[in-house]
Parts: sequence; C-alpha cells; structure tokens
Amino acid sequence: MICSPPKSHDCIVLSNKRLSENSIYLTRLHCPDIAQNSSSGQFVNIKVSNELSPLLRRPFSICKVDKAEGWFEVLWQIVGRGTTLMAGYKVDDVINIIGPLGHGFHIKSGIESAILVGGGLGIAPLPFLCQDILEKSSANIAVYVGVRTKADLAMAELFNDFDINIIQCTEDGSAGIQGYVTKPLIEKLASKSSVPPVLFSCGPEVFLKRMVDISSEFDVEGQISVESVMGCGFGICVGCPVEVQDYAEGERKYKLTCIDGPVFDSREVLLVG
Amino acid sequence: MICSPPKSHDCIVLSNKRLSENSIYLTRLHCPDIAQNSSSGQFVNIKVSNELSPLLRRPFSICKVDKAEGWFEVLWQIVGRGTTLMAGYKVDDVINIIGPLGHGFHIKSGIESAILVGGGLGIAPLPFLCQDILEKSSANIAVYVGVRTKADLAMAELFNDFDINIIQCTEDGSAGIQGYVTKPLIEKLASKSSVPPVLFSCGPEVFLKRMVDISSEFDVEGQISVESVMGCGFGICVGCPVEVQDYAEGERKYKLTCIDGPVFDSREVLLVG
Amino acid sequence: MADLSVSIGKLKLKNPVLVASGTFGYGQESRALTDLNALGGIVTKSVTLKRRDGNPPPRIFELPAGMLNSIGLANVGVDTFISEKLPFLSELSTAIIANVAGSTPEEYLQVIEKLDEHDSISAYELNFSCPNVKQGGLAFSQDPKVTQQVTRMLRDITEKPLIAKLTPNITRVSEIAQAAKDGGADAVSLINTLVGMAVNTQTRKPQVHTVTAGYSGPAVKPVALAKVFEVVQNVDIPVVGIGGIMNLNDALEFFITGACAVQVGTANFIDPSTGEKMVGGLNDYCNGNGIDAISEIVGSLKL
Amino acid sequence: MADLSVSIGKLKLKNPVLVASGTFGYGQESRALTDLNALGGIVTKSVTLKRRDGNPPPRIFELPAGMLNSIGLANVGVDTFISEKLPFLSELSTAIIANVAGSTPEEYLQVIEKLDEHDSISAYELNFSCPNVKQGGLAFSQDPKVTQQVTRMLRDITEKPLIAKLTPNITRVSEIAQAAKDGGADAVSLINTLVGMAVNTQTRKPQVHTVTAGYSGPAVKPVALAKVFEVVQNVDIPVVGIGGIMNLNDALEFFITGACAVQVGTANFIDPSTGEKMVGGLNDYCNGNGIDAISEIVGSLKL
Ligand SMILES: Cc1cc2nc3c(=O)[nH]c(=O)nc-3n(C[C@H](O)[C@H](O)[C@H](O)COP(=O)(O)OP(=O)(O)OC[C@H]3O[C@@H](n4cnc5c(N)ncnc54)[C@H](O)[C@@H]3O)c2cc1C
Ligand SMILES: Cc1cc2nc3c(=O)[nH]c(=O)nc-3n(C[C@H](O)[C@H](O)[C@H](O)COP(=O)(O)OP(=O)(O)OC[C@H]3O[C@@H](n4cnc5c(N)ncnc54)[C@H](O)[C@@H]3O)c2cc1C
Ligand SMILES: Cc1cc2nc3c(=O)[nH]c(=O)nc-3n(C[C@H](O)[C@H](O)[C@H](O)COP(=O)(O)O)c2cc1C
Ligand SMILES: Cc1cc2nc3c(=O)[nH]c(=O)nc-3n(C[C@H](O)[C@H](O)[C@H](O)COP(=O)(O)O)c2cc1C
Ligand code: FES
Ligand code: FES
Repeated sequence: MICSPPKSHDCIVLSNKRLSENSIYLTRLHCPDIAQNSSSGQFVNIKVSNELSPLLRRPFSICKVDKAEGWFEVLWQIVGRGTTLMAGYKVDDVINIIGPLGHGFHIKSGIESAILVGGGLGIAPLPFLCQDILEKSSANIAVYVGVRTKADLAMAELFNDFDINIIQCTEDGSAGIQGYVTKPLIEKLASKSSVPPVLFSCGPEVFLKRMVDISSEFDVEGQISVESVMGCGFGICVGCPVEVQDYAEGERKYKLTCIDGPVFDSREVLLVG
Repeated sequence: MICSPPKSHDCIVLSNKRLSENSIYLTRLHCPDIAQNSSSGQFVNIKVSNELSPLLRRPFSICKVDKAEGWFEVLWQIVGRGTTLMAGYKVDDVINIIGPLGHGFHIKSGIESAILVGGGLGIAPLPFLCQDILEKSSANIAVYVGVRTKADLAMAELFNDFDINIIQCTEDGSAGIQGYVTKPLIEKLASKSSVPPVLFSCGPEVFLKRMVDISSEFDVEGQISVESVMGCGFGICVGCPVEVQDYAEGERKYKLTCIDGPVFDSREVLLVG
Repeated sequence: MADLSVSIGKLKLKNPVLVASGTFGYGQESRALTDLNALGGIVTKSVTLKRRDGNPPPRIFELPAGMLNSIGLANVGVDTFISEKLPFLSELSTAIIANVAGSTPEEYLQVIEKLDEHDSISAYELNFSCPNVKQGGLAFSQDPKVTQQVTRMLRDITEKPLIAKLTPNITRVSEIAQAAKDGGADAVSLINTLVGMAVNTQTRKPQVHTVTAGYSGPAVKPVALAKVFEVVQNVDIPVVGIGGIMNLNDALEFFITGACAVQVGTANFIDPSTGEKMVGGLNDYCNGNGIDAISEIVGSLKL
Repeated sequence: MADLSVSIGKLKLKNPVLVASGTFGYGQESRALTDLNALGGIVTKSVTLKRRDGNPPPRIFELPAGMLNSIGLANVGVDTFISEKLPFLSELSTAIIANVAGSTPEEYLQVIEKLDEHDSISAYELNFSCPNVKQGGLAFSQDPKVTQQVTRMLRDITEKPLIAKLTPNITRVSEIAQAAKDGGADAVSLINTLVGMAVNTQTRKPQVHTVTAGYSGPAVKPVALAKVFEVVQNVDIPVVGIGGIMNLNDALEFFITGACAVQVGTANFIDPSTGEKMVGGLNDYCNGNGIDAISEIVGSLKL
C-alpha cells in the first residue's frame, strides 16, 4: 500500500539498544510523519554518515510504529561499515531518513488467518505487520521465527505484545525447535485447517525461494518481501530490478524493488537465490 | 640532527586535552622510542583514521618529550577533517605513528643566546627546543610567542617549566603586547647585546619570510622550521619540495621538507609566502 | 540579488544548476523531497525509441566515494515518455532537457522527431557516451567523425539547442567536443561515467552483472574537472560540467574551471534536494562576495 | 605452503607483490619500516638520463580516497642512481626492477645501456605513461605505433625482461598492450595515474602547480580493474595490476581479474609495510583455502 510520497526527515534517536551478543540492534526514532503515514512492509532509507564513504543510504524495514507517540523502530544487525556507524548512534542524535518507502504488505479486509514467517533479520517487518493485521481484522495470526542460534531469538520478543502464536526455530538447536523454520511450517500447512492462511514472509533470498515453493505447493496466497542493492530507494536510479514472470503488462521483464516492492506476490517474482 | 631511521609505532594515548576555546589541543602519547630518540624540530606522522578518507597521514611537530616516562606530546589545532578526528582521541586509544622524522634544529655546542619565535601553532616545536638547548648548554633563552588572541596564549603555558624569558603578543591586543610578535623582537635585536643570538622560528610562511628578513637585517644566524603538504613524511613521495637558493650542489633547485628539513638555515630557503 | 541566469545558445536557464540524466528519474519521484522549480533544469533519464528493460541485476555496487552502475538505459521509451512522463514535467517552471539515446543514428533521429513538437522540451542532450549498452552509445563519442555526422544529422531536423554529452573514456575528449561543435552542437556536457569494475573475491564474480560498469560519484570529480579543463582550453563551445558534484564547493570548482553550468548526478540518490540547496548556496555566495552575475566566476581559474 | 612464485618471461619473482615506481623511493628510505626482502620486487622511482628537479610545489593534493601528484619525474639521474642507490638495492634478496623514463626514445636507450651491465637489475619497467612531464611520457603510450617502435628498439639492446607501463588515459588500452607485445615486451603493467584536477575555490588556483596532475589511490581502483580486464581479455601478454591496492582483498580482485602480479603504490605513503603484510596475508589465504599455487587464482573470474 503506498501512502504519501516519500519525504526527507531529520529524526531524533530515542533509543538504540543492542538486543543480542550477535550485534542485533533495535533503534527507536522520533518521526510522527513516518509513524502515522506508513504501512507494514514499507521501509526507510537512512543516511548513515555525512562522509563520502559510505556514500549511499542504507535501507531498513519499519519494524514497529507508535502513531500516538510518533516514533518508529528499525531492527538490524551489524554487517558492514554503515551498520557499524549506526551502532554508535546515541540518544538525541539527529539522523536524516527518507521514508516511508515502497509498497508494503497487502492485507485483505476480512482476512481470517495469517502466517508470518521470518528468516533471520527478515523478522524485522513482521511486528509492524502484526500490528497492521490486528488493526484491520480479527485474523488468527501465527508467527514462525527461524534464526541461526539462541541469541538471535531476542528478536522474537518483539512479538510479546501481541496475543499470537509464536513458533521459534534455531538452526543449531540451541533453543526452540531444531532446524529450518520451514519444517514446522510445512507440518502445520499439511494438517489442513478449514481457513486457508495467507503466508507473509521476509528473509534471505534462498529462504524466500523456499517460501515461494511452499505457497504454490499448498496453493495458498503468499506475499514475500525481497531485498536488493539500492542506489536511492525511491525509483530514480533504476538500480534495484527484480525479474517478474507475470508478463501481463506486455514486454516488461523487471520491476523495481524499491517502488514496485519490496513486497511482491510470491507467484510474480523470479528469484535467483 | 637526524637520529635513527623512522619507525612505525603503535602509540597509546595518555591524555588529549583541549587547551583553549579556539580548539587547540595537547595530546600525550606513550612511545619510549620516539621520546628517547628524537631531537627538537623533528616531527611525527600520524595515521588519523583507518578509513580511506582522510587517506594520508598528518604531520605534527614533537612538542615535548619525557625520556624517562617514555612519552611525547603534540600541540595542534582543529583545522580540517584529520584534526577533527584527532579531537576524538580518548585515553588508551592506540594510534599508529611514524617517527621521529626529519632534520630538527641544529644546536651548536656552547651556544650562548637563543631567541625562539613562534607564530600561532608554530609554537609547537619550541618547548622541546627549550628542553634541548637547556640540556646541551647554559644558553640564555628568550621565547617570543605571537598569537591571534588571548585564548591562544594557553599555549604559552608550555614554557612554564623552564626558567626563561617569555614575551607574549596578541594581534588583537586582548592580552600581552598588541601587534605582531616581530615588533618587540626587532626592538630587542636593535638594542644590541654583546652576544649575538641564534634565531629559531616556526610559524606560517608569511611569518617565516619576515623572520628570514630579520635574520639577514640584523646579521644573526636564523633557523626556520617550514611546512609543506606531505604525501609520506619520509622521503618516498618527493612531494614536499622547498626551493633553495644555495646552489652549492650544482643544479639542485629543490630540497625535501620532510627529510632535508623541516628545519633549514634561514638563508638557504626561498619562501613564496 | 546576483543574476544566476545562463544562456547556452538559445537555451535560457534561470540558474546554472541542473540534475543529470539517469539520476533524477522523470522528476515526479522526488516531488515531495525537493522544490523542483528551484532547479535551473531537469535532464531526463535517457529516452530511447522503444522501451528498454535494462540489464539484469546486480546493477549497482557501492565503492569508496563512488558507485558503479550498469542500468543499461532502462527507460519507458519515447511514446510512453510523452504520454506519461512529459505532462508532469510540462507543468514545472524549470527547463526540461530531454536526454536522447539510441543504438543507431536513425534511432536518435526518430526519438527527436517525436519529441520535437513538444514545446515543454527546451533542449536535447545527446547521450553519445553510455558505457552500459552493447551497441551505440560509447562508440558514438569515441570517434570524432561519427560524432560530427550524427550531430549534423540531428542539427538539420531540429531548431532546439543540442548538447552533446561526452564520455571521459577517451584519449582526447577535446577532439570529440570540436567534432560536436563542427556538427552544430550548441554545447557539450561532460563527463558521463568512467568505465570501472569491481570483483567479489568470495564468489569470484564481478560485482555488477555486466562485468564493467559506469563509475560515478565524488571519486570521479578530479577526472571530470581535468576533462572540462581540456575542452575549455581547446574548444570554443559552452561546457556543462558533470561528475561527482556533491555541494556548492564542488560546483564552484567546475565554474572556475570554465563550465557555464553543472549537473548534479549521484548526489541525488543520497539527497535529491542537493541541487536546490546548491542554488540557494550559490545565491548566498554571490551576494556575500559581491558577485553580480555567475559569468564573473565562470572560467576565472588563475593559471 | 602455497607457492607464491611467479614467472614473467625470464623474470622470476618469489611472490607477486611488488611496490610501484615513485611510491617507494629507492628502497632504503623504508628499511626500518618494513622487511624489504619480504617483497616480490621493488620497482624504482623512474630513472632518467639526467637528474631532474621536478615540478614546483604544490606537488600533492589529497582527495577523498585518493590523491593528485605532479612530481614531474624528479630523480637523481641514471649515473647517481648507479653510484648511490643501486648498491643498497643490490644487497636485497628481492627483484629490482628499474623503471626507465625519458623525453625521447634515445633517452630510454641511453639509460638502459648504462643500467644493463648491472646484474642486480632483474628487469626494466618502461614508463610510457607519466602524465606530469611536458614531453614524452604520456605521448608514448597513447600511440600504438610509437609504443611498438620504442619497445622494439629497446628489445634489441637488452636481454632483460621488459615491462611496458601503460596509461589509463586512453580510449583502448588493449591496442597499446598489443603494440607493446608486438614490440617485444614481456609484460605490461597498468595503470599509471589517471589525469585529474582540483581547484582551490578560495584562491581560484589549481591545487597543484601543473594544473592537471596524476590521480592515484583507492578511488582509481575500479578504473584500473576495468583496464586490466580489457587487456587480459584481448591481448595474450602477462599483466601486472596497479591502482589503488591497499590490502589483500584489493590485490585478490586484480589476481582474479587476470593480473599475474600487483604493485602497491599510494598505500606505501600511509604504510610502507603494506606489501609485506599483503604477502603474509596472501600466504595465509592460500593455505586457508587449499590453494597450492597463486596461478590457481589468476584469471579465475567467473563470467
Ligand atoms: C528493502 C530493504 C529492507 C531491509 N531491511 C532490513 C532490516 O530491517 N534489517 C536489517 O538488518 N537489514 C535490512 N536490510 C539490509 C540492510 O540494508 C543492509 O544490511 C545494510 O544496508 C548493510 O549496510 P552496511 O554498510 O553495514 O554493509 P555493507 O558494508 O554495505 O555491506 C555488507 C553486506 O551487506 C549487503 N548490503 C549492503 N548494502 C545493501 C543494500 N543497500 N541492500 C541490501 N544489502 C546490502 C552487502 O551485499 C554486503 O554483503 C534491508 C534491505 C532492503 C533492500
Ligand atoms: C612538518 C610539519 C609539522 C607540523 N606541525 C604541526 C603542529 O605541531 N601543530 C599543528 O597544529 N599543525 C602542524 N602542522 C600542520 C598540520 O599537519 C595540519 O594542520 C594538519 O595536517 C591538518 O589536517 P586536517 O586533516 O585537519 O586538515 P585538512 O582537512 O587536510 O586541511 C585543512 C587545512 O590544513 C592544511 N593542511 C592539510 N594537510 C597538510 C599537511 N600535510 N601539511 C601542511 N598543511 C596541511 C590544508 O592546506 C588546509 O588548509 C605541521 C605540518 C608539517 C608539514
Ligand atoms: C545510476 C545512474 C544512471 C545513469 N543513467 C544515465 C542515462 O540514462 N543517460 C545519461 O546520459 N547519463 C546517465 N548517467 C550518467 C550521469 O548523468 C552522470 O553523467 C554521471 O553519473 C557523472 O555524474 P555524477 O558523478 O554526479 O553522478 C547515469 C548515472 C548513474 C549513476
Ligand atoms: C607520488 C607519486 C609518484 C609517482 N611516480 C612515478 C614514477 O616516477 N614513475 C612511474 O612509472 N609511476 C609513478 N607513479 C605512478 C605509480 O607507480 C602507480 O602507477 C599509480 O600511483 C597507481 O597506483 P596507486 O593507486 O596504488 O598509487 C607515481 C605515483 C605517485 C602517487
Ligand atoms: S533503489 Fe533506486 S530505483 Fe530502486
Ligand atoms: S612528504 Fe613524501 S617526500 Fe617529503
């Protein structure tokens, strides 16, 4: 759902918490406009430095919003230079952010059952998605969280506010169910319930590919949030194509992750992972 | 005086004090090798960042040393990106430094009278020069300190340890004698004393040019410490030429600030300032 | 109030700060991020005869103080440009310069024939220099004869000002600038991107799909300035400076070197209001330094 | 233990990490800063027939991720090189490659005639590409015919390996590489510096005295990789990669692209032990990845 056109905001850091020893952080930023005018699955593009290197902004999903208090949160992990700088953000720092950006999740009115699946940091947009679904429906929600190891499960605590089912998996078996998150998910889908769920997922490309297969296998609607290298985040660089297989529009072979996505119908996108 | 060939050192920050509101800093670094094997007028080349920008090291005169405790100090001012980073140095930070570098001041044994003249941050190498002269002789020392305004006179306190004459001037007259430091200096030189002094000076190029004129006018020996943009600091980039007028060596037109200097005989160098 | 206006042949610009082709979409994407009318002009994404999908991903890779791109001229094609993009641009009170590209001289001709009746287009920038397409593009501006012929052919069919956009990937860019002038171009703009490359040492694959790609951003500014200098010194033609311009000081370097206008490229991805801010800054700079007209700065390099 | 040795024609290097001409003086300046014998080779500052004073200051200007220089081939001249610099270099157990420059083909010839009897010199690198001198240099490597003729002339008077150092300031560097090969060169090295420029907007003067100057450092690496790629793909001659190499990862990018050896330049100014560390890192990298010989990496780019 696109809302207003993207604007540039100087956001104040309200908190910057390290959630786990694996250097996962949750950053809360004051910005009423983004808090009030974004929908789940959208993202923001953060100016991480005022130097010429790192040069480009860094995109992050909106993880949670509080419209009343006028803040939103991003959940992220240190992986490189930009995120290393972000780890240094202190309360009251002013950060330039463009957002909200992109097309988020599409929540059908009257949705009855939603399954949210997050692989690793792909969990990031799902708390906001919970908020959105619960606001718009009385759907039954289950969240499947798949991470590498116990420490990463600190992210699952973001769902504690919601009265929903949380299934936790770790690859190394250090907590929750051992193995990939797709295992319990498939079991659940196989034990057919009366209401077909909508499958919302976000995570690494290989994981999303698996989710696309699962959606088609069980013939349920799937929405996936994909990632891409981004030059701008709002459609001016044309640097973030995803291949699409639905040639409804004629010759079109690519859509842009940043403005046509990042959320796509799982039948539409051709993933390479 | 060249001592040992330059080495690379990981130096520990012992203190990093802001001396004045004009953002002049004094940084003390632990490095027995530099403390013990350098002579006054030499400099160090500091790796200010681990990023690709600022790329090159930044050169600073050695301001003071303590051979016994194994530290040296640099006195500097925030003027750009490198020095802005240096302002962030904290106690126990480890900084990579190459030094000691260059040819320092030449102190004749039996020197009887020395006049040290510092223009602005050109004061930096003079406390070490005081130390050196007093160690090697019983010369009578006078220090002329010329700065823009009162706050900068915080630098003059570096001479408090020595039993010497300090003449302070500010351009704006906010403290000490009003005007350029060359005024009281010329008066002093005009009132000829029996012993001809050696004039040691360091400061901006226009100031040094004036000092060269003064040395020749009063026919006294002058040593000046010049600055240049530096690529390396130890003779491998050939990027720091100063024009010399003494063609004793035949066709030679340039010497290198970093290895032939930074201290030169005031009659030798052709300044452009 | 300083006079920031600039004339390039028949093209009048209210100020010398434009946004570069391919780095500002079709204007509307940034409408809430900057005041489009503050700009001296908007150069559109390259328009080709047919819609182009562009190259497969990855298309972009970040570098220290720069980036690689191999978009491959992805664009909606001239017909859709006219029907869907031009109406928005036409409403703006800033010069609209259509950047035209093609694989053959005829393609340039056909695109311009379609665009020429639209009064909202103030001028054409001829993209003779895209390094990211197999055919055409780069080849056109690496051969003076071809540059002159194609320019001449287009000169003959349109009254609108022509700006030839040149590649820096060449031994002597001034020869091409001279050829463009001889072919009837009103101005040249430079630089387009440098050819660059980066390798992922883990996967041993190139970082962008096309292996080599276009290098832009602050890191190319020194090259851009040297190329502008070469043309200014050797050819009597107005020069629009492009390459790594991030702020007013960067723009001033180009003006002083002799560029009569500048284009902001990669900087838009980080802040699409870079141009707007630059216009404000330029105004303050002129007023603060007793400069009445931008022409007093242009070419004021002390040699 | 991985085998890091490399053969370039008759030139045997114990490892593929050299230091670049003009960025390491004559070796002795850095003797206390790094283990010179750890290097695969040292390329000397360009040697000319007569001593050269070089250009007036300022000669150097720092840029984001790079620098400009216009040293102007300042060097002691071949006779002083032999009497004062070579003795120190001769004692080292690393390959000494004399970089030779001149304003005329005859000057190259005379320099090599003087150097050729000295066994401690393993090879010559022919600087066909210095952008900072008025005559010669750049011109030589911008014209294939001249490149071939000069190389041939030098090939005829020496048995030692010849490496032609090429400029990136050219439309197609592979044509020059082919010409060097046809003239009898054993290898080519690239890139020399890009032509760049910067302006002091306060004084309106160029930041280096010669106006344009040589651009080097991390910012030129993408260009260097693209040029190496072009030569590797089009010419059958060993390539030594140069340009913005700061660490092992940078060097690996060049090896994977097809360079059989690399030279570290600007990085030496910041840390003259960069090459030594790179050799150590390369050794660990090979051992850690089951690579027995450096040749397994060279040209392993997945296209
Ligand atoms: C729409 C979108 C939403 C995202 N949401 C989140 C989120 O909520 N939480 C989170 O932790 N991460 C998220 N990411 C990924 C995040 O943008 C990258 O982790 C971040 O940009 C890395 O920056 P860096 O400077 O630390 O890493 P770099 O030093 O730039 O690179 C480190 C690694 O990160 C990858 N990377 C770098 N830049 C990007 C980019 N622009 N897009 C994708 N990958 C990149 C590189 O391939 C590399 O492997 C999202 C990406 C996109 C496109
Ligand atoms: C031998 C020598 C000794 C020095 N000793 C001192 C000292 O004791 N205390 C002190 O405060 N300063 C000293 N300087 C000057 C000091 O090196 C510069 O102030 C510093 O490099 C500026 O770095 P920056 O990144 O903050 O500034 P930048 O952002 O690089 O530039 C800001 C300004 O500083 C000038 N500058 C930058 N780099 C150099 C350089 N390498 N050499 C000279 N000027 C430069 C520039 O021209 C510019 O005007 C010395 C310089 C030399 C050559
Ligand atoms: C992502 C991207 C896409 C571009 N697309 C075009 C294009 O379609 N046509 C064109 O003439 N130039 C194109 N360019 C080149 C720019 O207009 C400009 O010449 C170049 O990027 C140098 O300027 P900069 O360093 O300010 O970006 C593109 C540049 C980038 C970075
Ligand atoms: C200060 C300086 C001086 C140089 N002098 C020479 C030289 O005398 N001869 C030469 O062939 N190359 C010279 N070069 C070019 C380097 O050898 C190298 O080709 C270039 O700098 C690119 O590598 P880099 O980016 O690693 O520095 C010089 C480079 C610099 C920065
Ligand atoms: S990131 Fe620039 S168009 Fe999508
Ligand atoms: S600074 Fe490099 S030679 Fe002097």
